Amino acid sequence: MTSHSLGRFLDQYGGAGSFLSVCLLLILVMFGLPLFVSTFGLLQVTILAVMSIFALSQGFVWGFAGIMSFGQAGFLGLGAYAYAVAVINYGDSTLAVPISIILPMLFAAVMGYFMFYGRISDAYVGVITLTVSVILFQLINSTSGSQYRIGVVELGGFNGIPAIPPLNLIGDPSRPLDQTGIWYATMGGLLLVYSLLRFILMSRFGRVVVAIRENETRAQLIGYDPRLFKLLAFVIGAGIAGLAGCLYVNWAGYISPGVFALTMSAQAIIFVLVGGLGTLLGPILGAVLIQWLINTIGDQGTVDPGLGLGIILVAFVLLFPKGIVPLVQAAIQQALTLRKRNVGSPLPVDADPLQSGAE
Amino acid sequence: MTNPIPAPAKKLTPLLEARDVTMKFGGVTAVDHVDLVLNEVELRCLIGPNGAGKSTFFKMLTGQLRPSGGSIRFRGNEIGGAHPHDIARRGVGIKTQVPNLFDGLSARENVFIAAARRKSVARATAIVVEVLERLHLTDIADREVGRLAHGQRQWVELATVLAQEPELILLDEPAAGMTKAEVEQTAQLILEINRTQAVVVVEHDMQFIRRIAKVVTVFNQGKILVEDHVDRVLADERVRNVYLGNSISA
Amino acid sequence: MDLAGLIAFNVVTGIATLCLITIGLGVIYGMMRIINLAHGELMMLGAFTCIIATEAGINIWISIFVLSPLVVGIIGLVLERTIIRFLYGRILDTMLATWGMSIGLTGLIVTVFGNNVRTLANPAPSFGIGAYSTSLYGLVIVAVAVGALGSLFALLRLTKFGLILRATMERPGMAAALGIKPDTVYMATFALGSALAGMAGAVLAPISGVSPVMGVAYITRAFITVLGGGAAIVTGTGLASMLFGTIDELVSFKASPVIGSVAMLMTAVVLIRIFPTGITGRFLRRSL
Amino acid sequence: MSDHNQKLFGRRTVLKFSATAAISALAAPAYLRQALASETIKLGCIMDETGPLSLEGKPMVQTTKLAVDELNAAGGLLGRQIEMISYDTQSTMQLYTQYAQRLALQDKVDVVHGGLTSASREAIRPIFGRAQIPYFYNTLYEGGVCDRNTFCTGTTPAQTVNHLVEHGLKNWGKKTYVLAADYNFGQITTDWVRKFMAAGGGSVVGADFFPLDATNFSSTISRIQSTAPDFVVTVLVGGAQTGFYQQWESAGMKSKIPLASNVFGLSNEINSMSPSTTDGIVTCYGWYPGIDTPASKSFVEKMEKQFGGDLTGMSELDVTTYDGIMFWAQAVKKAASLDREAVLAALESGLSYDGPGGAVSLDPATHHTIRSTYLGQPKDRKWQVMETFAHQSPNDSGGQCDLKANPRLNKQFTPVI
Amino acid sequence: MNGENCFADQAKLLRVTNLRSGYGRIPIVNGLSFSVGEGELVGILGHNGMGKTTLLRTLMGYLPTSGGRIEMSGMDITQRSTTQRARAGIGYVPQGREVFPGLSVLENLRMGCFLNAEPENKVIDEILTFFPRLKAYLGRIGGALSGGEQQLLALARCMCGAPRIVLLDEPTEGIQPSIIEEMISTLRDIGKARNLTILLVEQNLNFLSALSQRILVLQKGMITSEISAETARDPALIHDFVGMA
Repeated sequence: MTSHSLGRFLDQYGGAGSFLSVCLLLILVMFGLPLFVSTFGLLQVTILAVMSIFALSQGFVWGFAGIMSFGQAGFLGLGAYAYAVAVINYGDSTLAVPISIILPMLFAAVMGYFMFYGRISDAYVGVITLTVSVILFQLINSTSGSQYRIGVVELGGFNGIPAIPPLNLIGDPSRPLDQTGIWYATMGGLLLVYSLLRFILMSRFGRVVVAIRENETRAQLIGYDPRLFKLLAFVIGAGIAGLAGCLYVNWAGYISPGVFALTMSAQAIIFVLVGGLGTLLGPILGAVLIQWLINTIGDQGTVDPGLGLGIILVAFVLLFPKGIVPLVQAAIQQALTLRKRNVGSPLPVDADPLQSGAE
Repeated sequence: MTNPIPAPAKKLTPLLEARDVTMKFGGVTAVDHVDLVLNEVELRCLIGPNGAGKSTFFKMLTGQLRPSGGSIRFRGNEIGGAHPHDIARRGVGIKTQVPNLFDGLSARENVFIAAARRKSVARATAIVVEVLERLHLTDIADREVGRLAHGQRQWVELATVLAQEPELILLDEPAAGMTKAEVEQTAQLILEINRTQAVVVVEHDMQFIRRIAKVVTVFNQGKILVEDHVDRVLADERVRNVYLGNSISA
Repeated sequence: MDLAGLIAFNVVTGIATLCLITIGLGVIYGMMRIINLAHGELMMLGAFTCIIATEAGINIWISIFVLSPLVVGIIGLVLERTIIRFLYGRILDTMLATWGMSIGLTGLIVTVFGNNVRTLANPAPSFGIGAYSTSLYGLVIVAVAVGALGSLFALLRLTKFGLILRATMERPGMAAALGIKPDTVYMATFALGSALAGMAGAVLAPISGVSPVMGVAYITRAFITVLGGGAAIVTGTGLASMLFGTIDELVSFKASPVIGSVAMLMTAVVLIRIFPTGITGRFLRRSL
Repeated sequence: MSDHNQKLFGRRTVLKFSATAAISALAAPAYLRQALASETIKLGCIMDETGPLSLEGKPMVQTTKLAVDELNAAGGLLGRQIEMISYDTQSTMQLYTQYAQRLALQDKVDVVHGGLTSASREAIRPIFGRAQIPYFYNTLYEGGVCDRNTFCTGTTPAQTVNHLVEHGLKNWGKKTYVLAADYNFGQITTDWVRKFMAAGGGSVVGADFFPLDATNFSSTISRIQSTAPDFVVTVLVGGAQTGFYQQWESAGMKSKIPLASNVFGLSNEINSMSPSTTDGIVTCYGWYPGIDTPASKSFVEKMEKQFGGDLTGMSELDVTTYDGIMFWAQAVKKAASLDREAVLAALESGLSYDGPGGAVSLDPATHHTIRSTYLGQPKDRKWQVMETFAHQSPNDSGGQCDLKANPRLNKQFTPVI
Repeated sequence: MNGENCFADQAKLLRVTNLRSGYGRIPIVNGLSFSVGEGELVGILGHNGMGKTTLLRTLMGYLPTSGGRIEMSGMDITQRSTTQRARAGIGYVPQGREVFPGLSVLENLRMGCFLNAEPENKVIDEILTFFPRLKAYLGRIGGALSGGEQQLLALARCMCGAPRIVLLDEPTEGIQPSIIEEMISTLRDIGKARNLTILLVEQNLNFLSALSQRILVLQKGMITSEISAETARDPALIHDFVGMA
């Protein structure tokens, strides 16, 4: 019985088949791409994978938990800086990775407690997250004096922190990963985050989170404390963003306060909006598509990428507020239904509420 | 499980005890110093014309509104002004006037969420099947609730309330928008529920009230006008007057 | 003592600056409950209008007080008709759409004019406070801020149009049943808010420099001031500007402008946490 | 039912495979470009051509073009033409590492000239070090970089700031106030000012640091007045921070406290602002457009001829960029090879030439230039040279940087106060 | 369409033909027809959830019509906006009063004058003669009034616009009896003075019968019968309607 309802549930969110095929695809790309692509090509697609993880963090927090976080880049930046500071101080990435995930989570826990337990409305949550990420940017940006150091690491303000060592094999700092290794690590991270979110969404916790997004009052009247669930979802999202930050540093080998900038947060939101709100595949797709678009426009040079991004954002809000993935899903659904009808099993008239309701 | 020591105190405390409860919105007093006591496994009906304060009173019982004054006790504990989820955890469930559901989720998922609050996933899944069966919702269980017809949504909301297994169930107009047959089913269901749980019903349909009620409380202009056995209440001249507006020509 | 005078002058100028950058946003948010994230870019467009006009030889005061509000008001009108009006009542969607407008407008201006900082000569002389001296332009800003708040108050309180605005803001459906077109009222409000933003951008251009990305610097400040102020546009903007402006200027003087700005933002976050409906949502509820 | 599911699955899989194909297609041009351009010598240029730093960056890219065109017109190097591969970092720090990696891994260039802010230099220097591509940083900066793979042709505080401070101490007084951009250039330069002031018996009474997008300087102007310094040194970078000079003038400070700067004028300020704002600000650089030597004149003529109206004010930055490319070309010729070790050895062989700024030589020990510097101030949109200091050594490391003796050294020396 | 029909149409101020509407896909008003003549006082009686408020909201243009036709003096207004309907002469006193809570009583009345070409002061002075209770409160803000006072204000505000027909939605809801009486006499007075046309939706039988000339019974979104005001006092009907014996 349980497996039956689980299957039903999976169907509702795109089906177990879709989960497995996405995983399979990610694995295929992960191991296949290095065979075909040069080191530099790999470097370019690594950032797409990093951005996909970042997009998943936004997609979970916004699309599933309904929290309008406009400052997700704040957690990305915290994770990035935490990794940089830790890995240089310890000379080993083994501890630096968990630190880069946990620090943003702790920060999000404090911030989330402040917001969700303070009865702050959805729109204000947007403004507060945005403001906090601006505060973080300004603070980090003004730490260029040599007095601002953690351990041996000078934070460097606007300069950022250069020459950050990459990940190494666990417990063995003498064996750092090369470009291909970082690609595997990043794709592994993406696969892990995707599966983890899938698992969370299937769990009771995840289902309640989605229910709260659907109707907070109802969830309260049933006895769930929306504040707690939102807080936890927000913290999980921050951890994922932190991981994305850690991998971002590994990709760039360098970190500057730019990661905290509003454009980063804006990008995450656009990824999710374009890909599809309330899906997991959507943010990944959106990240790859938009990041690729930004690179293309950026290289071409005559038009500022912002112009294109702005138009995309407005167009999707106005025309396709649900994003690409749900749009495609609906199209497939419709195609299937049409097929069904053509095959000759007409739906009973009163079975379709759309038909009976509309007169 | 037998308790060797009898618990007389439990008998003495009423399940729900509202004292002097008042709610003001600006210059408007929606609920005006109301006292209401409900015993364990009691069935109570609240009636009264539109705007008499019944729904507002319900909202205070569930924590959606913080009373401007007075006290509400559930099993002896003050719940006035507590968080809705806190009150729900203490065992109060409500079906609101307008169906209030997780519209994007299936009926099954809606009921599951309600059941899973206290139970393990496996147990909750079993409860879902039971409850859906009991309310004849199995056929539409996997449809998105937001796309169901009004009456069906009423039933789904009833199902979620049942799945919560609360000790006190508040039903705000459970029969509204239902067919005659459905109304009868609802009445039977309420009586059945009432064997184990206390129920408060707000309803306008007097046939329905007659069908289920024992004690009826009549609200008028935020106050309790009468509280008595259903037959006496419905025969009461004052009650008739508030419904017909006769007081004005008197 | 002279130094105290100079600092006081700076504080007052800071408050007035905050008022100016907030007021257009306040009108749009207060009246329509639209969180206009493109506000900073409307200011930027005002500043650009001003700089282009003055470079074309038009008198700077005419550019600031006539051309910039006019041009940006019309741009606001166009944006409202083509984008915003489809999103009324969907607060998060308007946030996203206006953010898109913000990114897009910046990109557009970068594409057309390049991402450079342009400067505008300061038209006002300096004056002395005892041994110290400062720019008289601060007084211009104070005068414009007071004038803008005053006129807005008069418009809302004393005119029929203001009455209609307030009524439509409270109950648009009922206003429609009395024969008013809420759609037109919203359109006018958005244009008014945009025009005020345009003027603010132009007024501040001589001291801030003009660049396509300048809007970002204003948007968070304007926001927290609006939200901190609460529902009452004039009183709220005034009070919140006083609080935040004073903190910003004093901490900036004591520590550094960055710390000042951070202190101000932190105060705002805490304030919004304590009074989610802002100062005037908690106190002075019936003010304008 | 299962039939439909299979159909659905099939279709989705197809969709996803096409996505993979798209990703690999995206990376494909990498091979193509590598295959095509093996004949040319590749010179990488990485610079802020747009954005708030473009006033400095764009002329430097133009100079690079001019220098490359000149070399190509003269037959190229080693009989091969030079291909300039240029990336615009749009005044955005993240783009530096991205494009540096592209230059190193994809384009596989033979040399890189570029980097504007010291922050950008520090971000990309390790990348070229790892990739073993000689790197030229041609911007004036805070000094002290000591790295075998890196050559710095711009002036340093030991060649300029010392003269500014001397000028201030002699003509204005013992107290100064520093306003600087908030990153390593501003911070370290401020420390140099502190050091030179102390050495001359003066002191720095206050120092404020500003983010690059800072536009409002009113609180600082008040603070400066409250500490009453004899002069102010500005180390303000980029378009936004130049707003300070106007606010300074409109606050009526221009006539009260004199200004000295080692960056003012690099963003075309003397043309974009009115002379009343700019006149009399004392600066110190390795070159001014008004310098009356044949090399200088012909450089200005060539630039004006090639870029005409597109040219927005020239400065030391252009001359040192030109120097950097000429030194590299000279070294390649001398080494008769593009091999990194051979080119580095040639660069360390004591090269010198007569550049627009006068005689310049490349110091083998520090990889910096020994050149003349000048004290100058704007008057009515023209630079007036006030004083000339010949043969200034890049002595910022106090003799500790000797890459000939110790080639494995890789650090930045900063002033010890 | 023959000439006779045309004439008949014009005699009726408001004509509703086979009207359908609802929320989303849930139909509430289900093919409903009636008409109101100039100067007529028509009541609509119906239980909760029978579609009374939905009907008025549809007539006022807040809800889209999914079928049928609404005409004002022969002009088809089915597709018109709320504003246009107000300009066509429909006045509306909604359920819950909807006074502007932050505006003073006087400002609320001034808003009511928007469609009235007469000078504001004159209009308000005249209306206030019918609502003496409001005179004392002119400076007070709407939100601070009691429910009954708000109801009077909403009525007065509507009258300021000199509508040709007034839609009244459950004016007695939650109102103390003294004010209900005051409303009846006020409405009668104004009705007499201005030949007012009223469409009144109510559950309060007494109020309904006191003001209406004829009463339409609304059940499940349809008009099921029409009765006279006198019949509304019939115990049998009361039994049927209220369900009490």
